[in-house]
Amino acid sequence: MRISVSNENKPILIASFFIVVILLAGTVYTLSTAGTAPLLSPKYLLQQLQTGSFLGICAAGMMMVILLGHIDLSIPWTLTAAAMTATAVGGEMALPTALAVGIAVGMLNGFGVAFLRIPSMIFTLGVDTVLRGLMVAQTGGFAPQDTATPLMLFLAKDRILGIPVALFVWAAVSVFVIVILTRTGFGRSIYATGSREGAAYLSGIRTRFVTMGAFVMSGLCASVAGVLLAGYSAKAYQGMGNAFLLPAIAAVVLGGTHILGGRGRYIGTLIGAILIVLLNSVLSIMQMPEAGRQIIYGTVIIAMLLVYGRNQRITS
Amino acid sequence: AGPETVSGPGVNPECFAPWSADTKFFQWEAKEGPYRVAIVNGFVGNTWRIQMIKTAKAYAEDPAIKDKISELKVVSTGTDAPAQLGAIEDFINQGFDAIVTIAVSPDGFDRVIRLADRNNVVLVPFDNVLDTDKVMQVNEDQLTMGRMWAEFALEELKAKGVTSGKILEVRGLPGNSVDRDRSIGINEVFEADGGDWEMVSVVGNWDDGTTQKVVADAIAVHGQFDAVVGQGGSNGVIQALKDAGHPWVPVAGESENGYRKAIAQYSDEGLKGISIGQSPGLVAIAMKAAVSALEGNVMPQLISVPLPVATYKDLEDGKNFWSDLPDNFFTVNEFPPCGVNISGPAIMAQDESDVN
Amino acid sequence: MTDAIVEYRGISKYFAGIRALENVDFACKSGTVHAILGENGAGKSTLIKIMSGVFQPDSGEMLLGGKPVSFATPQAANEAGIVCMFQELSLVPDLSVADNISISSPPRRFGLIDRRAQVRRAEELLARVRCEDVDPNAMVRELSLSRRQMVEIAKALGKAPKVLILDEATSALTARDVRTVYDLLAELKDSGVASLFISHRMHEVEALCDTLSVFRNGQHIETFAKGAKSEREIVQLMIGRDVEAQFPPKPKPVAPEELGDPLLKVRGLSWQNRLNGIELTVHRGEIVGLGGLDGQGQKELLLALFGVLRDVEGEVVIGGRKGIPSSPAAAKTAATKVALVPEDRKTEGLMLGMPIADNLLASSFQRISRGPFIDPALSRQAIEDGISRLQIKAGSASDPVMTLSGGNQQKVVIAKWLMIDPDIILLTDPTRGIDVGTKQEIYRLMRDLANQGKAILFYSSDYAELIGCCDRVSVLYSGRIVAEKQGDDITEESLVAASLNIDVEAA
Amino acid sequence: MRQGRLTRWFFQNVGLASALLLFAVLFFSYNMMHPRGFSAAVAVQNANETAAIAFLAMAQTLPVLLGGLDLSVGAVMTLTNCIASELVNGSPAQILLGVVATLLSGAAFGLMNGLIVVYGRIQPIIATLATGAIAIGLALLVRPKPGGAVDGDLGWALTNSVWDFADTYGIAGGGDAWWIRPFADIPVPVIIVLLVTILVWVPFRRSVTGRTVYAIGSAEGAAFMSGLPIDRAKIAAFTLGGFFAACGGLYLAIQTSSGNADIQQAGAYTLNSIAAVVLGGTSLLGGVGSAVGSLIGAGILRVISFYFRILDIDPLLQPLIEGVVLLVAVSFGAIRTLRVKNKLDLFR
Ligand SMILES: Nc1ncnc2c1ncn2[C@@H]1O[C@H](COP(=O)(O)OP(=O)(O)OP(=O)(O)O)[C@@H](O)[C@H]1O
Ligand SMILES: Nc1ncnc2c1ncn2[C@@H]1O[C@H](COP(=O)(O)OP(=O)(O)OP(=O)(O)O)[C@@H](O)[C@H]1O
Ligand SMILES: [Mg+2]
Ligand SMILES: [Mg+2]
Repeated sequence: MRISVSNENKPILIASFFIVVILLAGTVYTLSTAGTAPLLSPKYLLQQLQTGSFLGICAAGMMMVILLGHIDLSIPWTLTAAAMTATAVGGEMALPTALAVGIAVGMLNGFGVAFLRIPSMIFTLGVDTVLRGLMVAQTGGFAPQDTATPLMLFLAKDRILGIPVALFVWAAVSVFVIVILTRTGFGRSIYATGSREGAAYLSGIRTRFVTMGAFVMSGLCASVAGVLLAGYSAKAYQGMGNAFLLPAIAAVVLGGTHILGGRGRYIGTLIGAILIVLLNSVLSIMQMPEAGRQIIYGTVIIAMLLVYGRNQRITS
Repeated sequence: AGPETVSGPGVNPECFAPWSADTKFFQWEAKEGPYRVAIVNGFVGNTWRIQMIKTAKAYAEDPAIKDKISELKVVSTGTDAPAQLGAIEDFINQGFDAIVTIAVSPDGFDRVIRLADRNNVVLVPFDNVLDTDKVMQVNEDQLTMGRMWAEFALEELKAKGVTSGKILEVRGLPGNSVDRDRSIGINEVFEADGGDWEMVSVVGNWDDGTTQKVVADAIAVHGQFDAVVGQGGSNGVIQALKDAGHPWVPVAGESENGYRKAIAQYSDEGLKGISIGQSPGLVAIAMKAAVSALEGNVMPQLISVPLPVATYKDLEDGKNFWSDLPDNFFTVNEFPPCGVNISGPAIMAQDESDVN
Repeated sequence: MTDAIVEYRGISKYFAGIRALENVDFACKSGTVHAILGENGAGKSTLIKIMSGVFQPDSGEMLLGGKPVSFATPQAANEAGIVCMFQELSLVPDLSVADNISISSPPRRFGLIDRRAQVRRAEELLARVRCEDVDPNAMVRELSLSRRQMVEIAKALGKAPKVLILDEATSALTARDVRTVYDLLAELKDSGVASLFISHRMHEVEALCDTLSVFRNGQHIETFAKGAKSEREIVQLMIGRDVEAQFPPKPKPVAPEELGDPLLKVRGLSWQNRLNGIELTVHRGEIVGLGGLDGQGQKELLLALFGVLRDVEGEVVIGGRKGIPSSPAAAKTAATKVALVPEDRKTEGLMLGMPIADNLLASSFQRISRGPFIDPALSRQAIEDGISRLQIKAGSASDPVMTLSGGNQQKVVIAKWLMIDPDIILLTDPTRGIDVGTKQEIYRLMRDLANQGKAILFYSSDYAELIGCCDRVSVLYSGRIVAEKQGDDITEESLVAASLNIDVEAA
Repeated sequence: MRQGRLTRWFFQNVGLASALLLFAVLFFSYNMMHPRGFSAAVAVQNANETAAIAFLAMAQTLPVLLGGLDLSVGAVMTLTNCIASELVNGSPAQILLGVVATLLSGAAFGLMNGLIVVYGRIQPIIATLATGAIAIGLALLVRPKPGGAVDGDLGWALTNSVWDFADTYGIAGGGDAWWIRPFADIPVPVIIVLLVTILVWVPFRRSVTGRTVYAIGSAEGAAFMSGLPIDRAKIAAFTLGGFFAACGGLYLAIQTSSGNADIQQAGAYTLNSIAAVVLGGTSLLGGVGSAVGSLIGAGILRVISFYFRILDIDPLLQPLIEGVVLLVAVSFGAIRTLRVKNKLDLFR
């Protein structure tokens, strides 16, 4: 088997192509029902990207973890906890508080996975449950403030030169992730550790700290998404992160990142996130019932992965 | 031996109003109090449920009922039918006298109903009720709620002289009977109306974030709506309208504090809103009904709790909404005819800084 | 060739355009032990993988007993009597020895696997390979590599092969086990089995085989009877050039007082019950060998010095500083840098799916970074240096390292560590599965590094290597150093005697 | 070198042994504290609550042994639950047919998973993430809203003790025959789960296909080279997983006499099945563990939540405590990690 550059780019090209297909299909639908083509308007597209940025940022963090061959199931309540504590603290300190929550959760996850070596699938699930419990207990104790601060509102809702600020945040996160993954020893170590941890460790890579670092990145991304989402909804609320977990995983995988780690490019994740957002939006516009939506969702994932090319069969 | 079916009227009809004229009446053998009451909640992790649990605990301390309840136990089982059925059965085994529950599914309780009847335990589903007439249940009338929303919207539109146009309906969780009933009510009224209404429906799962996103998408695609009838996630409806720069139109929605705040603030600009909601305070009425049944009173099988309606005309800060309290909590909680008087702030603002 | 049991006619095999075998005609007869020789990447493994159903040829045909056959899976080949012990072992670590030995066709009762019969069968077969010490109920994971190879042989025997293929399957075996294998192969030969034997150890080939075939660059060069050519001629055929001395000349032994302070000093090193008070010193410029039977603590000693083992007791002084590095990361960044070439390159040495370039750089991100960022120019330069210094034969540095042949993979591991310019180099059997030509390069490299002032600690399971390369050899026996040989004292007899913990002088 | 059989079993099954111990301790003390502990009623209740998750844990075990994960088990349970709610009623023959059809549909869905994984060569975790969505979609089509009618007698008979079973169908003297007395108090779901284990799991584990599943999880390359039937084993594992999930769905339908295409419940069951497998001592890396362990893991998961009903714990703190207990329980696995003396052993 030879993995050539074109092979790495294949998922990216196919996913981009599919985005166009989705937009066209949606447009055919609106043309036939209402005689308009709003899906191709910059307004609609920018709005999709704006709301897509929450998912996109979650997916960026998730990708770091998946590259290690792990998974972070704690994203929903990390996001929620970051947003809820931030709004409860309020004022100037809201944003740093959110980020601190994300980092703390990431460190806890990283500790469990890297140092205690508990499978991430189960440890992060436990952490997610604990965070939910904490948020329930917090709301149960008193009524914490839940109004988004002006800064959150600005980041999520305002526009600069007609472009939503949220997009700039997403772009910044993206550049940050790309630089980390391609241009730093930490990033290369993530790939190495995800590819084969034992060999990476014996190469003198501090795999435990690399793992920890990736989980911290994931927590951090979730908290940024939480800040934005709270700004967008103008408040934080229980369960606000629930809708992000599976789509984030799907975005990463549709972007061509190998679910077992070691391979994948960030651009793919970016495109994967856009694909998922548009797919959801178009299905919603078509007033597709839930049953059809789920079936289409599943079929699209399988079909695209089949088109990307099947994995190498293991013979040795 | 379960309850006997008797003829009405029941006790305290202002509070325990029978659902309709042909609602059956039940009577249990009277038991000596005080009683052990268990609440088996399903999912926990949204404000409504948290508020419900707090209301239950607060109500159990209410002087009117404190002496009648010797033990109150609350568990949440998640959206897991076997776990919920198991918890109910466990409480029956433990010898609790009454079990109040929000069913995770409208069906599947045959076994525990049978066990409850055998052991003389009063089982009271509320909020998400069962598709059965074998147990006493407490709920608000979802169909009527849907109708009232639609009627209000039509009335406001007529007042503006609008007789045709696009209406956005925001639905709740697919497959849920509450969602189904509310939607039927809404659509019935619009169909019956003479005007030419185009209904666009999106699914918001009763979740603010999801609602906000689907409403925003709908606006981006359809341009403008003449009214929005949302089942829940009303904060999200408001945010989406605001963000899109959509002119304020009549809106029907739930009873979140944030939504009422918005109506109060923008009604002059055209946000003619109605707020009717499922109240977390239902739990108190269910508890009261359970105790009353245990005392041997005649009870309607299906108890209808009056809909707590508020429109832009009768919103009053500090009375039916609180501008200084968080958006998320549900405003209506008191039911004076039942002697249930636990106001929203009383349970949601236990922290001093929030109480003025 | 009518009496050939297996015959190839014009077989070719390509991997994504790369030639592995081209138009190969080849045959082997029953009742022979047939050696297949060739440098790394010559196509030996590909040849036998086609025979045993792992790969399908792109063109050509294969005959078994005169009839054309093609095997879709190893299972099909097994059923036809072709049994292969692969270079990468085919034991399942989480199953017991007995399970593994009868893995694909276990004894059954009522249609279900009969565990008791399976254990009995395993005991019989293990006895045949003189491994009575292996518990059939033990997990394969618990066994050392050499034991695993013996279990693999037992497993192969159990399939009653007509053609038995051993692809470097004896590379980790110790002298005693090799002798067992010799006897077994002789036995099989008498009963008419054809054995194909791939090894890079010339003396094994000499001792065992009666026919030899040489491959080069995917082509069958020549087949001849043993004794028809000298070893030198054979090597010439294999690598296409003449190899003079296999080992570079050793420098004159230096008197101990002239050596100065040792770079590595180990006193009373103990760990679990695998290491029991190791005493050892290595100076700059020295190559010190670790000998002894397999599994006497040699690998553990190297791992301990590299910071991989926990709770190690005893005193270690590295470059004047006391203490064992706490981890490989610490070992490579200390003032006196330590590098380790691990035992199993596929799981411990390499990230197989990643590009050659990334593997080469895995230990030296600091060196190619400016500030926090990797400098592309520096990294390109480093990769080129690494590839050219060890003459790694690779299409492109962005190819996954698993597309390289075993020898070239091993070179990548060594090159990776040379990039950090280590002071102490710990080598665990670095020439396992490596062809004579490359071996010679590695020996020369070791000597050059020593001459540059590095200290090298070198474990090998091959006596010839220890004798040819090392300035001193310490022989381990059950976690202790039982003998230290120097200069002319390093002979096969003295090493073997020490390995078995027999005192030759006293005897 | 050779150890006693028991010692060897213990060391090779530390995970299972400690799970067993943990479960025994938790279950015993729960019964001690329960006002009606150690009674048939409590046992029946506990067994009913555990049956579905126990089946799902078994369903999850097979893909996990392969070294993968099946994220569709909860959805398949939901789908088969909905199918059963349509089919399991009517005459005894119709009921039987309905039961068979339900189990077959689950197995068929598992088969599809297996085919996608084997021939599509997509990683199981991601393939089943997708097929799980499809299963839920189908479930919603079968049963757009909760409901259905499963035979009532069957429901009562299978969710009670053996005595009630015999009583319902008037066999063995209505439960009073001498030979049924010793078993009269055993909950029927326990018997069903054990029967499925003994009739399906044990033979599978003792077959070459079953062994191949372990071998694949441990070292797929080695398994292939050893001539084991890789594809067949993978397909069999997923099919069997689908079958066990269908057992869960069927039991759920019988227990609730209805079907419900509940997405949240499906997701919760999938995640809980993974937790149960881990608690039962099966390695997520594959190759080590057993379905029996997963049954115990499911038991542990359930018994933890039983405690909230007998202890007085603030209801709003319960989710937190539940999460912390889960975290602590899985962290027991870390003890092994801390004992490892050769750090390379950590990387498996
Ligand atoms: N997987 C790994 N990746 C990176 N570094 C590691 C890894 N394992 C161990 N280390 C390093 O090795 C050092 C010691 O390892 P470890 O904690 O496993 O040994 P210990 O003896 O249990 O701990 P300590 O030496 O702190 O008592 C740690 O400080 C850590 O930096
Ligand atoms: N799976 C594969 N994918 C791509 N190329 C391969 C694969 N297997 C082998 N090759 C290539 O085929 C050629 C022959 O490899 P083969 O493994 O047969 O060599 P070999 O003679 O066994 O070498 P060694 O002595 O190192 O084991 C090499 O160039 C190798 O890179
Ligand atoms: Mg080879
Ligand atoms: Mg240490």
